Amino acid sequence: MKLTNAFALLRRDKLAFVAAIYLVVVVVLAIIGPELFGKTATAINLRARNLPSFDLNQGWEYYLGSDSLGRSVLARIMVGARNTIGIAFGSVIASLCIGGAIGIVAGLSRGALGNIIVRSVDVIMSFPSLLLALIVLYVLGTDPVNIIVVLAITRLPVYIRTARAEVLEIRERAFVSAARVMGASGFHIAIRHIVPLVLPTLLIIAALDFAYVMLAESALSFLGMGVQPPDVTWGLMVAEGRAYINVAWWLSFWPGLAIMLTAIAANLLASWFRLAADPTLAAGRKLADAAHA
Amino acid sequence: MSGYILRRGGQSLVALMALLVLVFFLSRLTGNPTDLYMPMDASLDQREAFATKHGFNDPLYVQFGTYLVNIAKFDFGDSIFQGRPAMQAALEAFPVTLRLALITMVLALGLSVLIGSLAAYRPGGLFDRVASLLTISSASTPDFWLAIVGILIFSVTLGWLPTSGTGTFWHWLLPIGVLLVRPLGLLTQVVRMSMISALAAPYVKTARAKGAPKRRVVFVHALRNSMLSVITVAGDQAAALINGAVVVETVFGWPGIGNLMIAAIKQRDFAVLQACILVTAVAIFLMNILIDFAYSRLDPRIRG
Amino acid sequence: AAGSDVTIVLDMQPDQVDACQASKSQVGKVIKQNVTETLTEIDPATGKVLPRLATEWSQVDPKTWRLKLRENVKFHDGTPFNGEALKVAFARLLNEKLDCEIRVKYFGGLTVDVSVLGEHEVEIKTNTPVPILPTLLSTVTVPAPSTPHDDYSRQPVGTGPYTFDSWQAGKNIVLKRFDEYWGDKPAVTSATYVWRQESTVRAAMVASGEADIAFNIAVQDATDPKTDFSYLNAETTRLRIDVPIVPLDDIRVRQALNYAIDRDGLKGTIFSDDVIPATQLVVPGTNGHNPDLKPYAYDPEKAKELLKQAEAEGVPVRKEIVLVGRHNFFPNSEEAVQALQAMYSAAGLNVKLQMTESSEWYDSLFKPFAENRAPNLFLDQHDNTSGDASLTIYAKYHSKGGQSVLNDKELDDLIDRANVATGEERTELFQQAFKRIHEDLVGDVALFHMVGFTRVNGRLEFKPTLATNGELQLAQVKIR
Amino acid sequence: MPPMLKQNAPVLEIENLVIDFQTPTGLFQAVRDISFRVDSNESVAIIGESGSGKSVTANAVLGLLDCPPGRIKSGDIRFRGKSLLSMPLRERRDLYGRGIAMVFQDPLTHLNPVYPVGWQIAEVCRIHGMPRREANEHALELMVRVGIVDPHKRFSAYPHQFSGGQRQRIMIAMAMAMQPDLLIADEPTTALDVTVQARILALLRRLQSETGMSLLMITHDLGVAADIADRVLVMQKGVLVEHGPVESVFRSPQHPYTRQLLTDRSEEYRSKKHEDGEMLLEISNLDIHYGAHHAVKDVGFTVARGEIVGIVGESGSGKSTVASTILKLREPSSGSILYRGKNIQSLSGLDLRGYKRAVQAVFQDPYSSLNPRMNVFRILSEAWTLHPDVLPREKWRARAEELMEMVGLNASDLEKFPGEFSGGQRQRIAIARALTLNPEVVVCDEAVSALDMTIQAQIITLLTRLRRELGLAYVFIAHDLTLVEKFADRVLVMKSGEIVEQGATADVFGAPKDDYTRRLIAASPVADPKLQAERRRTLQLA
Ligand SMILES: Nc1ncnc2c1ncn2[C@@H]1O[C@H](COP(=O)(O)OP(=O)(O)OP(=O)(O)O)[C@@H](O)[C@H]1O
Ligand SMILES: Nc1ncnc2c1ncn2[C@@H]1O[C@H](COP(=O)(O)OP(=O)(O)OP(=O)(O)O)[C@@H](O)[C@H]1O
Ligand SMILES: [Mg+2]
Ligand SMILES: [Mg+2]
Repeated sequence: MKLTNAFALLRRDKLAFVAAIYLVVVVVLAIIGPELFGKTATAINLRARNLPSFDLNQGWEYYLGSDSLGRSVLARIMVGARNTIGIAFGSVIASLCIGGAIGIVAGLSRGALGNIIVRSVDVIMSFPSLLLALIVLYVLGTDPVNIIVVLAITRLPVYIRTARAEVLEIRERAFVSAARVMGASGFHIAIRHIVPLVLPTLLIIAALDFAYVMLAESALSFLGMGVQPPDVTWGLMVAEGRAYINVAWWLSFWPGLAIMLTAIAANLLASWFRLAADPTLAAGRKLADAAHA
Repeated sequence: MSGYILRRGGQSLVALMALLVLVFFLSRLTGNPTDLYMPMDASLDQREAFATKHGFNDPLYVQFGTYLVNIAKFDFGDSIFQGRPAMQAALEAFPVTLRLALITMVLALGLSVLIGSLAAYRPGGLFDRVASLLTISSASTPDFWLAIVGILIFSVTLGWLPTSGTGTFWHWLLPIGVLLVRPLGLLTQVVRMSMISALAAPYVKTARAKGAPKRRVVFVHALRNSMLSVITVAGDQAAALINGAVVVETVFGWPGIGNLMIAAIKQRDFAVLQACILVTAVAIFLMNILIDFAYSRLDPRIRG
Repeated sequence: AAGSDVTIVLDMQPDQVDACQASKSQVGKVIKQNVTETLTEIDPATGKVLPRLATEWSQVDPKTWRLKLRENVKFHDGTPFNGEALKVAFARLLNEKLDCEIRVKYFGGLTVDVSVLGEHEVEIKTNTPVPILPTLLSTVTVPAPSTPHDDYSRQPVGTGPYTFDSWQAGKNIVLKRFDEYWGDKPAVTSATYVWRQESTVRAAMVASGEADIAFNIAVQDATDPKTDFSYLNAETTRLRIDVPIVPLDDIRVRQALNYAIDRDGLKGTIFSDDVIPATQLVVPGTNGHNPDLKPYAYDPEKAKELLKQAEAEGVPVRKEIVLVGRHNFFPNSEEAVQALQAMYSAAGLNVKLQMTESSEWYDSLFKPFAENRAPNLFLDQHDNTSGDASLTIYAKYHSKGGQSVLNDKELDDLIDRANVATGEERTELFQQAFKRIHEDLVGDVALFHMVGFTRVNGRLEFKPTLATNGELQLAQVKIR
Repeated sequence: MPPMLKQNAPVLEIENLVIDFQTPTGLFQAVRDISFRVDSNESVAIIGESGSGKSVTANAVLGLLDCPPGRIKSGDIRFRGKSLLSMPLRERRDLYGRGIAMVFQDPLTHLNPVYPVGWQIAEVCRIHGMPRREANEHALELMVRVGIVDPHKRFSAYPHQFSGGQRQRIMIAMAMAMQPDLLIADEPTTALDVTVQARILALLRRLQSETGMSLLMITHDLGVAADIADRVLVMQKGVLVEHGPVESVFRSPQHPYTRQLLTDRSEEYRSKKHEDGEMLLEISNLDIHYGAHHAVKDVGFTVARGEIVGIVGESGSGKSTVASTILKLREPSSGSILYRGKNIQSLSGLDLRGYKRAVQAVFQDPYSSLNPRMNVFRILSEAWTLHPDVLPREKWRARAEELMEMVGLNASDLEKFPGEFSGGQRQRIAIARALTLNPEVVVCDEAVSALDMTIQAQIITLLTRLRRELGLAYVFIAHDLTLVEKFADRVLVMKSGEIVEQGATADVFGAPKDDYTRRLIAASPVADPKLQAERRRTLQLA
């Protein structure tokens, strides 16, 4: 897929285009936000607590209101983008890559290895994520990177199982046999034939997971095992803001909205990518085997 | 078949043991409950005595040995905080969670299959767009937020539903509603995705050429083929629910296993924690066996 | 919740309901003085010891006390309350097989010998002098002799105005009025206890009429002055300063830490308007409280000045100091530490915030402290409902105290003397000790005597008090 | 027009049909203004170039075009005088399966993999209102009629458990279930052995005489067309180039393309076998099981350098199974396969690489043997990435273009994806792929049965040339006896997993010893309507 092509395709899909722009803004914020707005976001002003949204009298930074310490909600959202996106992206990518790889191996192996992997998945699924979070946080400390580890591990099973299920089907197809006849190794088959066919499915799951992980991080914060202040993430903001829902809805609403928009954008983009990555679907074609993929 | 079940059961048992070992040792990395149990002004000696009495000062392998021996006698230890057998507490809480999880999953599966299939029938159509947007949004709403807002709207402002607690039919609505959103959103997306693939498959043409009505094409021919990935994701969701719908249980005051487990985790009440995990793990393992069974029922190519 | 039945919503389910755990606030709110009664009671307003199951007491010698017991009192199972029953109750309370909190908390290191002098008279001998025994007896709950000796009871039987009717684990606890109660017949006929973790939900339950009393409402949920009552909950919040570690070993730095805090700014915002700026760890009314101490004023200039002086003398005042907070400590505790950190930063200190999980927090609370730790400010909260400062001051400030970072001969001496003294002398010595801590040593940054909020349904007449944190006497609840 | 029909009411009328495909390279007109009709009780065969729009036309009748990218630009399709294109969907659906039924070209993907075949056959009846039990009985009966052995057991088996030919028969059974007025059959017999093919054709014919059904059959096999058709239509590049009664078209073709189609090319196929061919493969005592099913029994034969070994035989007799064992895709239960004297089971390292390079394959099913996500160039060059010593990277493109031309495709097709090709075109890509490594042996499993005569001839010519020039050997599995007879040096005849006869082609075909072989030869249709009609008569008498 050529880049210009991809861009042209992106331009054509208006929704995906908007989603891409939104994500670019978020990513830019994640990169420069803390440097630009770090000061504003941490400036505590007990005399300007819980200012409501949409009031420009106090300056632009209070447009979305202020929190219980009088900090600008807007600035905090912008600063929180880094940790939020970093954690979500990091854990989704980690679980996607590791889980996908393990799942493919499990699907391709016909011996005991596949079985061992599947049973290990049972174990991971039964291991409560909260306990895992606590252990990691207790042993390794409350670093955002550790949150990534926790979330990535808890999300592994879906990828392993999905990848494995797909591989079980794909490996029976004749083109895999054709490659084996030519002397392709298992590795070659996995990379050239399996991954391209499994990836779109995994990517769709990853896009959905993007939201899932942001929420899981938020739920961890709610239970006191997530990102700890003074670090800030959108999830943490929602968790902190819930105590004020009655008096200051905006505290949890705006970061919640940011999570939701990011999730929607990620999903739109993933659907678009599925089209763009699939040559047969790209032309708007859904022929027999293309769709089968 | 019975050979398969035996082998599968054996493997699961080994995995279960591995899980218990893992939980036992990892959870003890987080300290012990002495300080949490003893009042703050207890003296060092009192703390020491408490720890020794409950075996926290023994080397880990000794503690583990005792644990194993007791398990063999079906003794899962006593909760330090509750002063009663841990398994009793776990078994008391589990049915509540199981009921919540079952109802939620049944609803989520049913609704997502319906919505997802309809959306997939005309990808990019109005229904698809609206449904996708709604389900993705719902899948990305924090549940605790939704729960509290739900209470404020439906119970306090409108007065239609009880705020929380258990008892009548009405008590179920809010918790189930809140629990439902995420699995529903996720599953609908997955159903939609795999239905789009399945509906483009050649055998769908065959079905249409037979004169099968739209409904039959979608729900009989395409659906079954697309259920594999749906079941995988549904299994994951169900496991998460069984492992404790912690947030919903917390907010609505449901005495489920999630609540119990988080309390045990926070209190380092290891016996309860291990009992809870044992109970949920058995459930999850059984569910996974069921899922595998469903796989092979759904797709004959996986059989054998 | 209608008529004379009330529903009470707690923030947590009690783990147990055994009488010997009644000093835990979750347990106490349910059973203390409702199901099982104590021998004496503390008047929350004055701190005076009042009779309950014991009607009179006198000290025979420093180690011996004599009690008169109330007559015509019956346990819910019909057995009479008498000296024998009390003896059994004491034996059970001090049973090492059980980890009863009352024993650990109030009778640690004590042996108590109860001898029955008559049907309603007993003598209590202790191995060391206990000048505050009548105060301690306010913690001793008396379960029926039929209570299992070596096991916790999940169906407590006592002498109180309510019988323990049922406990559906996780769901609710129901108490029913006991018609053969020795005292006045209470207005409430039955009480159902439920629990919800979220303050918003608890508040909503009273608002929607599902519950009548909701405890521990967060400040921001206490929006309705007609139903939401604040009460001093005996908790006091402070930052423990890690005195031995550079740069906190310099008194100017410690003073600066105190001057840098804008207590008035915190009050009415993150903390309720009703909190009292604290000067010491015990609340007014506690024996030993020193009313003459003055809170440090908010004076950032002075703080900076002090720091500058210290810096000039080579004290590394810019060294990173860790402010240790704790998750879900008390309502808004997260915000509080963030605000404190901001204030210190404004004063020019380099303070880093570290949130801990409760077990971690305890690790730092108790000795032994890590050798090469970073200097820390440790957010601590303490409640002393016993009415006497001794329970606080030894553990927190004595050089041998389990949570103390101080090592001051003069202070140790004051505390040791106070602990064996009685009467006026005892009070004075404790007051001197608090003065030394607050003014000479500057061992902590005392913040506030905290308040809790209780939301009470308009149909009830109930005003929470200082005691409400650990008990809820249903007999005092009236129906309008 | 056919004179023998009493009342020739048109069942299907196609008028000026134009069908477009939106492709990345622009609009592609697959069907260009064709018109024809099928009368009741008439059989019409469409023959023609692969990729000429035959399947597209057939799909259009049943409203199964992929839209987008496909689009019926203009024209009309009428069934019994009613326009299908403007008919409400419900009404049309009622017609499908009952009024018009279709047998698809590719039986594997067109059968639902997750339902038992019996269920799928019975479904047609149930959709059109037959009670379940009755439908099931009817399905069983149909399975018997299309020649599935042991139908009671096979009723609840799944598509993947059947051989290619068996699947094809299931498809046919399904289409015939409701005794439709019009049966559209897209290459219904390509995957069948000639005896079964003869039975199926007889069955179709009988159905026609019983129910007055009309038949629109798409086929490559001129013999089949000659056998069954009343009229033939010849298509090329989306255009109907010739049509008329079968005799006249076969006897005196007008259009040059038709003439080319009907030319006998037996001479071109002939080429001399290397006499001194060293032994490449020695297969002996091969036994293969699928679970309890004994699919291959004691099979043994040899392949020498430059030799063409044809395998013919019953559908489901284990031909593909033997092929996949030679290709090391399946382990035999017992027996051995020696490559240059070494057992391939124990090859490793360089030897194994050498074997993988020397033995290549073209599979039966062109639909699943190409990765849908790779364009043709990547499909072809994959082999070179695996064996970098074969060709330096800068020569890849040139060689790929060369191969494409060899198999009769355009160099510009290299950028396309498999989904954009017709069945025959895909098979040619698969053949090109098999040649990328300059192999010694190519195992061709029905490699050309999906190809039209001209392309087939072109490919066979190519294969013969390669053998002449490079000494390539082939294991050639086919149902088309005529082709095998002309092409192979030696033949094996398989039935129920066993080799019933093997020997030099001329011997086996000239003087068959085994009864089954004789039946096989007798059932093979010839591309001459008169002659074929006669043969059929004698066959029926026998
Ligand atoms: N979905 C599609 N997208 C693009 N082109 C298509 C599509 N389907 C078919 N075509 C093109 O339409 C032409 C006709 O295809 P069709 O399948 O009708 O061929 P055919 O005559 O049946 O050939 P064969 O005998 O090989 O099956 C081919 O050139 C093919 O490339
Ligand atoms: N996966 C399988 N499981 C069980 N039986 C199978 C399987 N694959 C093939 N068979 C059976 O093995 C036998 C041989 O199959 P094979 O595919 O080799 O036949 P074939 O000779 O190639 O037939 P055709 O000419 O129809 O392609 C058939 O009876 C078939 O039903
Ligand atoms: Mg075709
Ligand atoms: Mg075959």
